[in-house]
Amino acid sequence: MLVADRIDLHYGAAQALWGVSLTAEPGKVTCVLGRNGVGKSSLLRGIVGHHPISGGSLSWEGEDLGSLPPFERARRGIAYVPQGREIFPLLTVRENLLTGFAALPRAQRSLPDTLFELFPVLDAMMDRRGGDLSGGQQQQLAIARALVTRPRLLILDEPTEGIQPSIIKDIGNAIRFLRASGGMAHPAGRAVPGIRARARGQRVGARPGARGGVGDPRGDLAVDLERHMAV
Amino acid sequence: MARAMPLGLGRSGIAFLVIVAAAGVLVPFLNLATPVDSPWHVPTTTVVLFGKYLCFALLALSIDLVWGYCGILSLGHGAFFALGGYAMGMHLMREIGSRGVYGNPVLPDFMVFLNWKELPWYWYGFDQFWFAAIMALLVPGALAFVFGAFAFRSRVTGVYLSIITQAMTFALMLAFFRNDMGLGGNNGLTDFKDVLGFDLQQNATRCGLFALSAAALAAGFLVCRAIVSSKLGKVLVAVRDAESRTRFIGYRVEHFKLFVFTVSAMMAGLAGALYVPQVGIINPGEFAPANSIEAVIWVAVGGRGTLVGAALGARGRQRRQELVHRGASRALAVRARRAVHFRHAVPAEGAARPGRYPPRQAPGAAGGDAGPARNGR
Amino acid sequence: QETIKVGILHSLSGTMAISETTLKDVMLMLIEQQNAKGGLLGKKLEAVVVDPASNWPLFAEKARELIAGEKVAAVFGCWTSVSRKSVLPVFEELNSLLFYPVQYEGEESQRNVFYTGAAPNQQAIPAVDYLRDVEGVTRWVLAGTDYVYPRTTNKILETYLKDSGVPAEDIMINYTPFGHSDWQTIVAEIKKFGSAGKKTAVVSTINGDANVPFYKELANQGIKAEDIPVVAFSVGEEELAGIDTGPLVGHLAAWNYFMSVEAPENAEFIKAWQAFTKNDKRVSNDPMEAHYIGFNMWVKAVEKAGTIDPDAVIDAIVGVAVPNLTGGYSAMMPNHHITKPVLIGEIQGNGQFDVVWKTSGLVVGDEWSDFLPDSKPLIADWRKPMSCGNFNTVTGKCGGKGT
Amino acid sequence: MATGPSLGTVLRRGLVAFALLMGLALPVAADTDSLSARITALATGDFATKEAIIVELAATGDAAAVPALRALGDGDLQIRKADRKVIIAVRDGNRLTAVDPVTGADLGAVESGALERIRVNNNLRRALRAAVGSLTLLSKDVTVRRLAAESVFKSLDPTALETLDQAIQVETDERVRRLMVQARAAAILQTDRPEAEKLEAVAIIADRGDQDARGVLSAVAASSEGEVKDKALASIALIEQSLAMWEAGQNIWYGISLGSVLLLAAIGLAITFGVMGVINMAHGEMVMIGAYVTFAVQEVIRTSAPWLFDASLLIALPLAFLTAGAVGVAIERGIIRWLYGRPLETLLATWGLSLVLQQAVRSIFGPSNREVGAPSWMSGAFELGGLTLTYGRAWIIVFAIMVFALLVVVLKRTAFGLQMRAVTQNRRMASSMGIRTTWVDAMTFGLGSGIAGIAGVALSQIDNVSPNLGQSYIIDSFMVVVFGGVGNLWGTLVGALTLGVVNKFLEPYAGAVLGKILVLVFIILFIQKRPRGMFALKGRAVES
Amino acid sequence: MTELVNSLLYLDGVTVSFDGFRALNNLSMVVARGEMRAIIGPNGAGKTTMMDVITGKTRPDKGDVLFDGSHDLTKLDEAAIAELGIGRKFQRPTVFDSHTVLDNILLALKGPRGVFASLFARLTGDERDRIDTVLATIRLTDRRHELAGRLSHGQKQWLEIGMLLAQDPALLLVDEPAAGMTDAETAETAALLRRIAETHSVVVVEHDMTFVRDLGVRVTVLHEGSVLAEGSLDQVSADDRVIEVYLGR
Ligand SMILES: Nc1ncnc2c1ncn2[C@@H]1O[C@H](COP(=O)(O)OP(=O)(O)OP(=O)(O)O)[C@@H](O)[C@H]1O
Ligand SMILES: Nc1ncnc2c1ncn2[C@@H]1O[C@H](COP(=O)(O)OP(=O)(O)OP(=O)(O)O)[C@@H](O)[C@H]1O
Ligand SMILES: [Mg+2]
Ligand SMILES: [Mg+2]
Repeated sequence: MLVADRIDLHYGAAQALWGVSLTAEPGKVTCVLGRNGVGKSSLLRGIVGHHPISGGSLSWEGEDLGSLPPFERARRGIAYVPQGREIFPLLTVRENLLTGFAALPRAQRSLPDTLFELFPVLDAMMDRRGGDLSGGQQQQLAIARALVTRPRLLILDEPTEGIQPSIIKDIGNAIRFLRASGGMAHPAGRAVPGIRARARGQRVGARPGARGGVGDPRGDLAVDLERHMAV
Repeated sequence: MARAMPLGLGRSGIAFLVIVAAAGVLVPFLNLATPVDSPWHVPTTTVVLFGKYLCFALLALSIDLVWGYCGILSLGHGAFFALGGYAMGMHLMREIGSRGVYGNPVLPDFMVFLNWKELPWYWYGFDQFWFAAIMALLVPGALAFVFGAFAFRSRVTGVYLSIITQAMTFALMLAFFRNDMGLGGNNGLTDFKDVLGFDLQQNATRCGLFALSAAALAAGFLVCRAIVSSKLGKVLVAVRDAESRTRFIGYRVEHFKLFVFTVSAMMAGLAGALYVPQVGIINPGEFAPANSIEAVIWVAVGGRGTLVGAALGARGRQRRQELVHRGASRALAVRARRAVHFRHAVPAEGAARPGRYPPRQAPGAAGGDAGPARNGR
Repeated sequence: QETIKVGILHSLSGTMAISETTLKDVMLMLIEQQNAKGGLLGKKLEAVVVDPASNWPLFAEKARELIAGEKVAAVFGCWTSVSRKSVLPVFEELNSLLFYPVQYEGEESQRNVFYTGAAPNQQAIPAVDYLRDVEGVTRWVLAGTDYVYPRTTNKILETYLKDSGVPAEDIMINYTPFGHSDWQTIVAEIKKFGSAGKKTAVVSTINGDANVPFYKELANQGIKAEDIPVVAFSVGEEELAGIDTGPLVGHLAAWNYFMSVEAPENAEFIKAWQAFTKNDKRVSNDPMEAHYIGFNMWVKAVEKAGTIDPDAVIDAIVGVAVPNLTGGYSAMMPNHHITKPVLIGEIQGNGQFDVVWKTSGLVVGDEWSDFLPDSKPLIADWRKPMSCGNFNTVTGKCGGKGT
Repeated sequence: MATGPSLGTVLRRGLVAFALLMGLALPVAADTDSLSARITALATGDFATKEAIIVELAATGDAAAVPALRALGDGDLQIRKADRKVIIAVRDGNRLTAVDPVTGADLGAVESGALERIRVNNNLRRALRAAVGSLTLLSKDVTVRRLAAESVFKSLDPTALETLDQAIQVETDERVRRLMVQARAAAILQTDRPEAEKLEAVAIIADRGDQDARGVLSAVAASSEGEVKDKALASIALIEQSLAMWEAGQNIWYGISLGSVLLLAAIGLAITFGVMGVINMAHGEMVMIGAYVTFAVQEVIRTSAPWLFDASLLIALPLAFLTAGAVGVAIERGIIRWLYGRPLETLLATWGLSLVLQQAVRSIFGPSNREVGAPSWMSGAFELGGLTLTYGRAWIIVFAIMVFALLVVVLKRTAFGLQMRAVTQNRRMASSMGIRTTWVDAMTFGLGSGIAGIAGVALSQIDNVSPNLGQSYIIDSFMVVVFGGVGNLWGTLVGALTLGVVNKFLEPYAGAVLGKILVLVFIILFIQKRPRGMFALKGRAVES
Repeated sequence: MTELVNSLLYLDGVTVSFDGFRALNNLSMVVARGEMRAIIGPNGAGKTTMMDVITGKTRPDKGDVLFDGSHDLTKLDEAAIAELGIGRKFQRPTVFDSHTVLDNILLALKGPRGVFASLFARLTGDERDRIDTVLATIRLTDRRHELAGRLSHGQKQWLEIGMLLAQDPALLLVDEPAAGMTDAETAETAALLRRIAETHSVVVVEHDMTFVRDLGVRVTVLHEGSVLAEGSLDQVSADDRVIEVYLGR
């Protein structure tokens, strides 16, 4: 279980998160919703350790994540699909996937079979450089790369951006499948069409200048929420 | 707020100009008008030294213009500086006339003893000061223009550009080392007597050159200021940030780059032309890639993209070099000191002044006056 | 207590540190020895060391600092010609003394400078004479680094050789850049040039660091001194210390001093030097001897003049003779160059030179070469009333051509 | 060291004795008395006198003189000051033993101070070579005979003709025999034998077809007339033709060898700069550190384990890698890691560092060059057709290729290589994939530096070992990496070789200085054509 | 031929391959003056590549690309094409990080692009107004002085749209404008584009079918580098092949 308690986060002098709390339980999908610039990505960056949090606490499976470097978090089963893909442009697709092995014990170092069922295009392009892929292909690669680490907590920031509708459906199915097969929590960025209808979980909100918190969606954030959940 | 300033000067800019102007007036005055033993007296050594720094500052400024504002890391700016210096040196050489050791009225001494029969064509005209002065700007400018026109059109960028500028200055260094070049080979041009009829060994001349250098620095600063605070300056920063994006909104990146590169080269040439009469020698060593790198480093120390910083950085340079060298040679020195009681003829405060590193932390935390923040690209 | 300051202007960092640092140490030793003898004019000497860091303009700056700031009585320093050229105007303007200890291309005589190293006629010409007369060389390779000293020297040698009847096709001139490190092609060319059925030799004015790879390549390509001897003017004991000399035995160098010379003064000097540096393997070399001579001349001249005033010393020093390290005396001539013996040494397996030939007497340094047309009529004489560095004997005027 | 004669001494003494025995076993009776009288006479007299004695000794044909002559050439023939007796000094480490030059008898240990060397000059060396050559033509050892034949060929000494004839009669080894025939022909050309014989000799020499042959023939052409001269001239023309052909091959070899030096110097930079993107101005100093490690290793070996000398480089390799690598790791941990993504500050820091390292080395080892010797397997040259290839260069080529191959394997085939590339492309994201970025960064920089260090071991063989060593390679290294294409190892390989070959083909025509300038201009122009180097990466991947 | 005359953008037989892989395969398409066209298609169909070809970033191996009937875009470089009046929003937002939001717009603002023109340029009142309008449209007015590098992903997306508006080109190429926007914003964007399309030609690429439906324009479906189907959204979404490769069942 991931517990974030009253997290603050600063970019230089500017504060982006104001005491945000969140809990992500195993086997559930947790969504973080909000409009542009509200701090969704910042929260996820704080969780994976890409940006230091400046206040509050963060624990995973009872362990305080504190100031653990990102790779330690990855080795504890937290995988991250960032906004903007951030694949390794000069590595081939295969090599991009293989980087995930670093987080695994030697015995588990193999590519999950489901990977290519989910993203057949990657299979066809194993030896193409990641940076040469189209935007949507890169996004698929980013998700696949995170899955290689066999995470127990998968963090997706706007995961379906740029992906074609048919695959978004598959991803939705896959995530539900993974959740059902146990042990995975999925805080995701704002829900996107594919998962939107099916996302059932805790709702977390944050907004600039105001305290955000679990189950405390207020103001413009609430409007968003309603719209999202209305489908 | 770190946005580029409108055509005004900004506080640090004005302060800088005031300091330069004050130095340009005061230093010569205190050197010439006060008696040697007065506490107010500025020794000639200092005038020469500071005059040199002013020239370096102008060079640093020119580099900052292309690097700080346009992202062109030129490791060959020393070449433009040296070319300007050679243009002036050639004039000073011609000024010697028949006062050379062989008394040849036309040929400089080094040509006489290497048996040259007549003056090579490229020396023509340099007996005129105005010609040399124009050449000091024109030759570096033309080289930069041609070099830049090729490189920028071919979209040579980043380290590739840096390294070919380095190749350029290295090639020029080797060429100028060649005695066949007719420019004095390794020894370069020396033994200057006077400029425009003023004896170079007179303090008044030195002070004049000092004031001139200060004026050139101030003028250079204003030119740079005008460029970077215009819309052109914004385009330059845009090029630095995302070159191809700038193209897609319709700017011909290569023209902009070429423009600043050429202007910058001419400024470096001017710096060189002022430098040579003050230090009394120009030789191919000035083309050495290390010199250019050093010059770039003054900019780093002063703060990239802050014109004032660049100019100030140049001052710290010599100190730092001495520090580095001495730091490690202390062991030697201690051994020697035990043998004879001698002391280093360096100011005691030499050890106290570290270079000014701009402490930049997390992205976004930077700021500074005129310095656009840099995001690792 | 008041002291007399002596400036030491040698690069302790940068590319020239490799050669110049030693000279600084020698000066410190000489000053210490002089102080042990009671100093000069009843005062202790004090060394003021500055580091011009192999940067030519910095030489001028540091020189000014020494003379104007530190008020030193004399400066010992410089190695490269360009550093000397850079400081010349400063010494002239501030009227001070510079002792310059390195062999150089000549073509200069300045009132404030004393040239204690060799002029071309004290090194290059005797070496060529030796090769021609003793080894029977008839074909010549003049190989040098492309800068003024080799250019001038080779110009002089070329004229000299041609005057003595060597046809142009038997002279090959080759220049390389500073720090040249890949000698394969050039050594092969030399080998080829040398296989024309005539006895061939290489006269090397290759400078500094380039020598080590040059000799290593010579050794590797198996050029033996018996076949094509190389005589060098810039390779001394210090340089050899960096090379395995086994395969180079027999190659030559021309100097005015070798560490291996057997003379009581030399033995004493080496002993003192090795004690001073606390290293019994430290070698001595020619420029060190030059400083030794120069320093002693200055001391003697100051004693003679009774003052450190530069003008008085300049007047007093001409004619002063002091022992050199090869068992004779060297004297300061009116042209501010000194008299020296010329020695030819062969490289030995132990990194030393074995003197195989020596001029019968002392050779006077010739500031204006007789083998350059424009220099031929010039002479220098700093004694009053002439007091001129470039007196034209044809026109009878001071100042070159004296238009 | 233990006292008593060491193994080396025993061996050497044995060698002398053996040589003497061989000499004595020859058919010519030894006139010991006149021999030792002559040898003693070598101690006095000037160079001309000594030369005369050597010629006399050679003329006697008495091979017993050989050890003494050899010792004279090697500077081991010395005078014992106490009794002015001429002895051969056999050195082992710091011990000297005197051996009788004629009998080979052990005369006991001596102090080097008690001896005075008999001086030789180049003329004497030449005479000695000729003398020893003609005296050993009949030796039992094939190698000795071969060397003798070669010496005689070089000395063009007509007095050796008689012995040569004799030797050719009994020679069994075909190669040596041919050499002897050639030596005989060369000698004949110095005599005034009949033209027919001379013509035949010219033909024999012309057959040899190398530079030495050209030398001999040129001399003949200059000194003779008529048919001999014509034939000689014709042969020279032929030889020159074939030499010119070989010259192209020779240039390629030089080019590759220069290229491999460039490759070695640049290859570490291909990692720190090419892969990591750090403008590493201290790279050259890593090379220098490697060279100094070699020096240190040889120094230790020289003083305490001389028999290991031939292995010194092999020992130095891992040490240089570790030392330079450790320095690299320290630099990365201490400085570079704070500066990722800030090229200018990195440039500043590493440049300052390079000065500090230089000065540090200057303080520790002194400013002057240090001697690094070549192990025997790296000295000398061998012939391949008309090419003269030096062992040192050949090994460096092999070595450079090996290092390169190793690096390619590490980078492309190992998990570490993959992590290294991932980290340098996106440090944060790599960390989120579970890669220990800090460790990988340090190791990568360490690897680059370590490789530079082992390059230093190789470069110590051909260049100065001085604090400035690194400076002379840094610019070239950057050129190579950039020319080949940053981030592409194969580019570095091909770039280095191309620049090497181009340089070596230009050099004979343009001269070394202009050649170098032209190469730089070539690079500048080339970059205009291919703005991202020879092996440019293309496509979107590069732009993002 | 009439097609050519009436068209603003004319692609014919365009082929682009990367190391043998055909990203565009004999693609032909015409966009008329004042038309808005939506382009959909599976990931890797070549949509972005097509925009690269039009804007001069990628040179086609063969085929013609004509603008306004007479300008051969394959012969021009990026800046020249931009000056002809073709503006582009990238799939991945790219803005000038170390410029403020305001300066980003200012740089994109329509006007002379020469070196000396820029050196002596002064901001007129008109231009100021236009900038304000654009800023209001993209709702970044209160962050106008902030560095663009400090914006969130979605805000950069908006800023890029703003730059495109400021540039005011004749033809707008918009690559995935709705990615990372909320539904409300998505709808607004669609409205904005419809408004623009009244006076400009627009080519939009999107994967969000709701958005495409909102646009209500002719849709071209690309697949493996060539046109698979063309027509209204309802028409193409009924196409079996489109469902097969793109929409999914
Ligand atoms: N330099 C390259 N080398 C190899 N393949 C490339 C290169 N550039 C693009 N491609 C391939 O070309 C195809 C077309 O890419 P493009 O970006 O045009 O697709 P797209 O239609 O925009 O897809 P998306 O909807 O995912 O953005 C992709 O399969 C991509 O992998
Ligand atoms: N690197 C940065 N430096 C400074 N400020 C930043 C930085 N990144 C984000 N911010 C600011 O922090 C706030 C939150 O940004 P964040 O990226 O978390 O938003 P978001 O909710 O993910 O928005 P979007 O939906 O657009 O992705 C924004 O106001 C943004 O301007
Ligand atoms: Mg976000
Ligand atoms: Mg796309």
